[in-house]
Amino acid sequence: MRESLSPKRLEGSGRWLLKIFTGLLIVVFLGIHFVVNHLVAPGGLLTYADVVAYFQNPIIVVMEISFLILVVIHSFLGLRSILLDLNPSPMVLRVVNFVLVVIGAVAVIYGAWLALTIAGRG
Amino acid sequence: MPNQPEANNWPRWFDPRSRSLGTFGFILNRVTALGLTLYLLMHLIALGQLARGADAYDGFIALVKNPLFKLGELLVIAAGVIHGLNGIRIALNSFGIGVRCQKGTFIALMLIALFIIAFFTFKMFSEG
Amino acid sequence: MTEQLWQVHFKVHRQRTGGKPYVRTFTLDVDPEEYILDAVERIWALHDRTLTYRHACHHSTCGACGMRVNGREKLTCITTISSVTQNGGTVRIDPLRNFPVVSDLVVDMGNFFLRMDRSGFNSVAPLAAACLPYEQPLTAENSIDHEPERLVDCIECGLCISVCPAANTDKEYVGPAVLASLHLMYVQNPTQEFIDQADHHTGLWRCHSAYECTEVCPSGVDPAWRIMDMRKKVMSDRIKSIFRPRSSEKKNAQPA
Amino acid sequence: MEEGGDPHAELDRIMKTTQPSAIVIGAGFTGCALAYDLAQRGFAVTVVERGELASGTSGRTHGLLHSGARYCVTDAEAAIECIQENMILRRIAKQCIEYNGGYFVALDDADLGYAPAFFQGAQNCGIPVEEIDVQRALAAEPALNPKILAAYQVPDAAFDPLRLAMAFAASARQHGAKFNTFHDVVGFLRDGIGNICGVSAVNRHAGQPVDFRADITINATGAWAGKVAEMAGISVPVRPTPGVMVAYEKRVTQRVINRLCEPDDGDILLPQRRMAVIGTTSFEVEEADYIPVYPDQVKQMHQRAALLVPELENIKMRGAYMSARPLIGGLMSGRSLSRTFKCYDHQTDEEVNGLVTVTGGKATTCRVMAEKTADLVCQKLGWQRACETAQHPLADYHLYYS
Repeated sequence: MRESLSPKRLEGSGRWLLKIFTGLLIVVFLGIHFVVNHLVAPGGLLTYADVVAYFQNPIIVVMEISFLILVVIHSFLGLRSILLDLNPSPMVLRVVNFVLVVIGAVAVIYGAWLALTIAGRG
Repeated sequence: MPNQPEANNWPRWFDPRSRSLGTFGFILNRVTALGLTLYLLMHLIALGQLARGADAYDGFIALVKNPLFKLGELLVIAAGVIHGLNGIRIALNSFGIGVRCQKGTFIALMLIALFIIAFFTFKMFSEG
Repeated sequence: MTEQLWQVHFKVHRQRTGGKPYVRTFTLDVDPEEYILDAVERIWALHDRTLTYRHACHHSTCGACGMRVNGREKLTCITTISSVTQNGGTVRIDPLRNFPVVSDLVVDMGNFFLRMDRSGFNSVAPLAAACLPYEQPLTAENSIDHEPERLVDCIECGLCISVCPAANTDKEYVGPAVLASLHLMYVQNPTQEFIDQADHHTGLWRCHSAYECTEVCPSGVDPAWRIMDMRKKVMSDRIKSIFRPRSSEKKNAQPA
Repeated sequence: MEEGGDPHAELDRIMKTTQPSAIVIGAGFTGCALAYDLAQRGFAVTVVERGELASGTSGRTHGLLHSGARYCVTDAEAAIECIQENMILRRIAKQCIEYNGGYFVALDDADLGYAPAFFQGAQNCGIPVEEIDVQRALAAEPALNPKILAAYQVPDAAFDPLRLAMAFAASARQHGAKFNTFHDVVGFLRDGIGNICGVSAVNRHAGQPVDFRADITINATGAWAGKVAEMAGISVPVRPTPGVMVAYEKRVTQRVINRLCEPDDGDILLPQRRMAVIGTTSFEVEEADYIPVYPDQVKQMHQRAALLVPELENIKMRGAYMSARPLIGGLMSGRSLSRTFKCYDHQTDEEVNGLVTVTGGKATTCRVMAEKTADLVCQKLGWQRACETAQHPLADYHLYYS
């Protein structure tokens, strides 16, 4: 194993811990989400007006955006872990890393923009 | 030499033959993970309708009320519940907690998951 | 052992080096309490001298005779025929998964043994360390003249690697036995080296908690528990190291 | 030399042209130890083995590293050899031995009557033997039959059979020996004047014939030595003499428990890993390739085991197996190097040059068997290098695969 060490570790305790913590926070957020949804909008957010009204609360905006960040981190770390199981070459892995980071960043920026746009339409 | 580890063996991840309970947990976790990631991306794209204004979004919501979409939504909820509860087990195990009763924990959590899924099924289709 | 013999059909994986695999069926009259390895040996001795298989101790101390019996990883020298089939039944015998097949039922364990070696695996340990840490130590009081020692549980049979879904696709993953060995070594001698070896993408983090290794382990090593316990140890070490005064900077400053 | 440059290169060249070569048939304990010994003395060694390492008698041994006390009354020579080799293996093969010692316990008056001869014999053979107070023995081994009448402590140990063979093989490989497992020897090669100059074998993995050539061939096939020698038209009087061993699910004692009596069936109970292994019986067979495990012998072992440690009566059996000792029978036609094992130079007896057979012996004495055989081989080939296998620890057994 010592010989087979690649110069840079591709996964370690830090990323694992991050995955677990984001995972647990997602579970907590989802719980809050369901409770809040039922208290704020008992029938669900089924019309455009409902959604806009819901996003008027700044706490909701912050929560939704952090939720998105957590979900993106967790799912993309998980996806990367699955891809690592396929024993990719360092080159392929670099591409995978790049693609995942780009898609993740785009998803977060796009989501944040969306949330702020909706909030701004109030 | 067909038995060496090869990346193209990946379909065997999902092969439950002559496997024990732990692998069912592994398979469920992996399938739901992939499903939920796919859903996350689709969801973000679909919510783009919000930016296009009230008519676009309300039209979209009308489409989603279709039973087929409801079934999809239910699948997402089921996947989320299973992945979340199973994830709690794996997280605890990774801190060395409850490894030796992981089977019992798995069964208990999956029963809870079943219960929650049943609850949502009932709720969704009764409102229908 | 019962007197009544069973008729059992053994479907055995056959393959010459580099050749195409096929299945050959041998029908034997067996004592149901005989072990699978006895039947394989009899097939070789009395039916087909070209059959190749690995074996040595015939009582689960050497780990050479791991095979898949009806798809499931078994140490064949302690698996009775009656535990896997019935009279008139069929038993499939295949080589282990995730190892290169050399011929028939023989797989190449070389890479695995070298990984075990690099993990610092020592096959004899003081009795207290040879047990699983959560077990009651066997007997402490009988160390009258010296501390008893024991050949440790892991017999390097490779069943855990064969059954592991992660080892199925990733040839760099060292697998449950090596991680269990790192844990055992760390428990006996808590040095940073074992932490660093385990905290690696080919190590602890490739495990996806299918717990199959512990299911198939014929010796009670409980690799899954050891992997999870090692994760705990690695993570607590890494968290503590944040607050520890940095000695690594000093080390880095010196020319290597 | 003055213009020859590097003296090491020169030495290498000489070595290459004069380095003797040897084929060892069989990779049991003797074969592996012999390969190590010869390789360490500078031979180019090729090992040819029908199956995996230690897949015959060696792998299926009881796993007892004898103190020699078992033989100290009936065969002092064997006992002395055992204690000497015990001490050497303890030094060089620590990696695969649990060195916990052993007790000889007396269960009845007949056993007690044997005690004085035993104690005296052990001392005469140089075996560190100590009488232990019964209460103290029972405190050390609470599972022992509480009715024991006397207990003696001796330096017995348990080893892992496959790993012991692998450690010798790994050391041999580090000295350049080549192992060809799954190669079945089918005949001997002869040069123009009828001397044996190698073997022809079949690579069982590929199903292809392959020839190996060497200055000398050593038949180290133990219980199969007679069958292999037959291929050269030579008769070696080896009788496969199997005995049964039964392994239990629980390690009931930490020490080896021997019954204090003359060597008998089921008189040794050995702890190994999480198990206890009782052995053994003794009967002769013609053919050693397949020996069934006889249920009545298993039952007999079960009864004997329960005599030493009563709780074994109710402990589940984990495995039962047969192992065929290579017992040397017939007249002492060969050159006897020891009463426990024999080494035949077929040049002196049958006028077949190039073949030596070594057989008999025990796992505990495998190193000295190899040493004596290698001495004979060196003497035959006029090669003068001393044996050093007793001095250095063996290579880690994993490195067999390096």
